[in-house]
Amino acid sequence: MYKVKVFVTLKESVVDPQGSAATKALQNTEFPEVQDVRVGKYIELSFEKSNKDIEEAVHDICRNLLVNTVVEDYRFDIEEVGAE
Amino acid sequence: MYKVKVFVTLKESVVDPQGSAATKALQNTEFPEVQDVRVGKYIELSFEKSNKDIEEAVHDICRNLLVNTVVEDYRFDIEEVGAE
Amino acid sequence: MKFAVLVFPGTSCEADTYDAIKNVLGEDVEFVRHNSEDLNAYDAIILPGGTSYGDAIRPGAIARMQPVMKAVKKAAEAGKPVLGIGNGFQILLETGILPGAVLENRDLKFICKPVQLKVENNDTLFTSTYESGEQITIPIAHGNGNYYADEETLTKLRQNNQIIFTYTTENPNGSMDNIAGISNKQGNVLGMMPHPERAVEQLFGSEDGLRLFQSIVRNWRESHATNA
Amino acid sequence: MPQMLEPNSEQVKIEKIYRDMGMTDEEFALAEKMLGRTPNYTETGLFSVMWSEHCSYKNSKPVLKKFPTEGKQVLQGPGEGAGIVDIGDNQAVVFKIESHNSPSAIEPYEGAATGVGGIVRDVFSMGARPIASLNSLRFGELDSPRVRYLLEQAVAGIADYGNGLGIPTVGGEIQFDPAYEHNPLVNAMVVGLINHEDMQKGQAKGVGNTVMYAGAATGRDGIHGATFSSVELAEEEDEDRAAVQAGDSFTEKLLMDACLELVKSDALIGIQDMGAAGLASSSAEMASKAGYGVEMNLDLVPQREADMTAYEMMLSESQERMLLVIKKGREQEIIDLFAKYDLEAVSVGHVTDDKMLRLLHKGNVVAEVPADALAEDAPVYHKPSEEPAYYRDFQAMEQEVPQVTDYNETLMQLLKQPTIASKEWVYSQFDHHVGSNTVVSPGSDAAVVRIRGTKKAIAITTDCNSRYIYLDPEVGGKIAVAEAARNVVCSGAEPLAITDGLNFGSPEKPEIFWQIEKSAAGISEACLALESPVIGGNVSLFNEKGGKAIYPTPIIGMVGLIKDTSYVTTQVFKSAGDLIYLIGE
Ligand SMILES: Nc1ncnc2c1ncn2[C@@H]1O[C@H](COP(=O)(O)OP(=O)(O)O)[C@@H](O)[C@H]1O
Repeated sequence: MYKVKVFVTLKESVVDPQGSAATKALQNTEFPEVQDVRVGKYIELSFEKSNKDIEEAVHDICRNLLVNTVVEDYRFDIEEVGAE
Repeated sequence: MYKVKVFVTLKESVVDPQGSAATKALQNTEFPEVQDVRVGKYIELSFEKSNKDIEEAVHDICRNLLVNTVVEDYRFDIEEVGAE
Repeated sequence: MKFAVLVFPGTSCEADTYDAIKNVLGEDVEFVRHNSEDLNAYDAIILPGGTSYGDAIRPGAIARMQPVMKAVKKAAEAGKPVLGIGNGFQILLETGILPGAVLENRDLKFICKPVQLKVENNDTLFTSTYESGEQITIPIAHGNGNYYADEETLTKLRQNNQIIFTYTTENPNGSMDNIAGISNKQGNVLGMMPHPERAVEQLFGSEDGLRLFQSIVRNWRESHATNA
Repeated sequence: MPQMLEPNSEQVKIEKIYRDMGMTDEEFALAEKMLGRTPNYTETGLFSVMWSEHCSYKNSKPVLKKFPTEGKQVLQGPGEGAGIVDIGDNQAVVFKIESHNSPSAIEPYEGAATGVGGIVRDVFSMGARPIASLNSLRFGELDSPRVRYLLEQAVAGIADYGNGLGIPTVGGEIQFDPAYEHNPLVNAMVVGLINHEDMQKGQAKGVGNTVMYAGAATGRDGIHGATFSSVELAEEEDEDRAAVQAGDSFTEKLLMDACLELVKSDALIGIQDMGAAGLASSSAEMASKAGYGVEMNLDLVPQREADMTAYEMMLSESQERMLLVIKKGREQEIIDLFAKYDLEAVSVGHVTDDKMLRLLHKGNVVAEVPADALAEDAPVYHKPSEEPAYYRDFQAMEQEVPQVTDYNETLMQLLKQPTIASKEWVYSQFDHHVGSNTVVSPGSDAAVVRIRGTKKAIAITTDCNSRYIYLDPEVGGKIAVAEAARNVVCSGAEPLAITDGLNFGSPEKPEIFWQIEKSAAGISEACLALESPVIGGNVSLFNEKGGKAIYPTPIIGMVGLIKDTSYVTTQVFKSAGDLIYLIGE
């Protein structure tokens, strides 16, 4: 089994409405130290071993489903877990 | 400056509507190896140094805003960046 | 009787709620902004629907940090009627005034349509104008109305008759136990995803929501008559 | 971010850099002539976006001029952000349709969302509160995964943005046809309500008055959007052009609420949305329309990204921004007003009497162009028009009556067509009730929205059968207006006026230009017959890929007035035993 952790973030040039609302909310309360908040996705996949190239498969899954590459960037970590 | 990375995940006992839709979608196409998908949040904060305890402050921010502890768990990494 | 309708940045159902109370119900009503700290002047508090703070992070997450929510908590503890509709319900959940949480709708889509509700408990200050078990029609309009609570919380809700409305003919959003609305243990705080303020004139398809507001007024009048 | 050194005027000219911005050699020569010198890079950028079809209507103006635009009910015809029609009792409705086709082809969610955002700003910048939104969508056939993705995302974008604003989306239409496979159409229409005294204009009047910028900060998103929407889609779809614009409905909601308070202030002289071509078009148009000039210091423009150039700031299409002209000395009031809504308003310049658009950046004058050259005096083309061969062939064909053997079977097949089938999957994602004024929700002929505090209501519909228009643009144009009128009348209303969204292929092709001319002629004739003038609209040309154009798709958005809500009629059968009549031919 693989455990894959995917981090999806908005491209820098793309506005992040959630992040800016959160930044303002924090600054207006007790957290003026917060300069910036950017909100992305954290996705965990469990993936059975097969004869596919796992890296390639994850790229495929990201581009086809998990990530909108027009506005988002992504990176991932692959971890081998459990016995099989 | 600190850069804080917060990972928010749904508790295991909570069904994840997005994750189950993604799992199904992947299994129905070319990725029957995907056993499970869980969709959470990945939030980046930039945080100016102050005399607050940073760990505590981040816990506070999580509990006050970033996380709903009824349904979500969280963890975070703190990184010191830049010169000051 | 004087109602407060809370307005957060991004709230959008305040005008209809105000109008339902002022012109259809015929009671006093005022808007109160998110940064106000005092709700003493009001007999009932309504948190209307909409998209406060753009639903950033989670619906209701930023609203719960606002000064007015301390006053709402106080009002709830003092036994005043507090009603959260749609986003208002989400805010009450986020604040912890009501138990549980809402997740994204099962089908991951916003749903706007009239639904059939069953009045599970008509022995509350919000529902005494309905028959027990009565079916009523009230519209929903939400993307995050999928009610969730852990087993222990659900058991308590059932035991204390805190489940006030359930979806009957279909469960539109995946809510546990078909829950559409719940109250706190004392019964003076109600949160619901359906919008009763959109069902107060026959011209728009249903008057079933009006009775909820009438119930609040009737109960308030009665308790104030006995106290006097 | 590493900065490329901007080319100088000579390079722009010799290396023909203007061509990459969508300008022809003749247009560049004309710009040189108007300016009396060779424009620099920033100025060339201004000319190119302002002279794009999207901003200048250079190819469509001669056609648009022929529309009937007058009527005693018309308070504001074409030319402003949106048209305005009187509905009595000192009230009026403001409406317009707007296309967001090319952004939606690339990023359907944000494209559709920002399409709604743009038309909403057009309406509230006139001083009106938006009370209803509709859309008109065209996609390829649903058996393609890409088409399903486009549909799902476009619908979600419209839903999230409109629902977030609390403006009910009360109706629309969708057609599926292979003609739209690579060029989906996403048009949005918004109707607003206004009291006569609150009507605003986009004008920069009065020397010394202050030009203010309000709303979201400027980033590098959508640079040259207006130009890209005025050329054929590139072959390589995922070629990274410029960052796409993304919407923020929360900021828009705050901006809308702030602007609706602002229009009550007598400090306000003019207001315009920064839509297509952003700061460039709003400043040049406001100056040109009023016969004044504008000078702005770009250092003062709120910026979301570091090291932005003048060119980038002027051409950015970042969303949720407005340009205001405020009486000199009253700036603080405006700053305070916007601050109440958590928004920034800053003074960025002033009105001058020299009719120039002058831009300062880092201490230098970086552009100085006559405002009229950018706006009013943009070139206009009279394109050649020619009856297409396909039309002659079709006309020559024998009439053929299709043989139906099993009516039940044929009916079932028809009802299964996605274009005909129920659209509930779409409209149930739209909050069509918010505001509690929606008397007739999606699912009937026209939507009906009550005017609160009165007995009145308005009926609204969008219609266009583009196959009819392809087959015979003139007759099809008439049919589109007549269909809209029937929908409005069936709901109990009398037609007031229309707005039109003209979506076509490339006007450079005589056969396409012929479609534009003919359908406009048909629309005009129907409008005259129904006393329903055109009070505004939008043009989206170059909807082509690989030389293949979409069907001609001039979408008609009509608004009608219902004097009493008791006249409202819906299309459903009410009870068993009622008689059914067929009226007409
Ligand atoms: N994109 C859409 N958005 C909102 N409502 C829509 C949309 N498409 C269709 N509808 C609604 O669905 C109903 C049926 O539409 P349609 O199939 O076009 O029928 P008609 O031919 O009667 O106009 C209408 O009420 C229309 O407003």
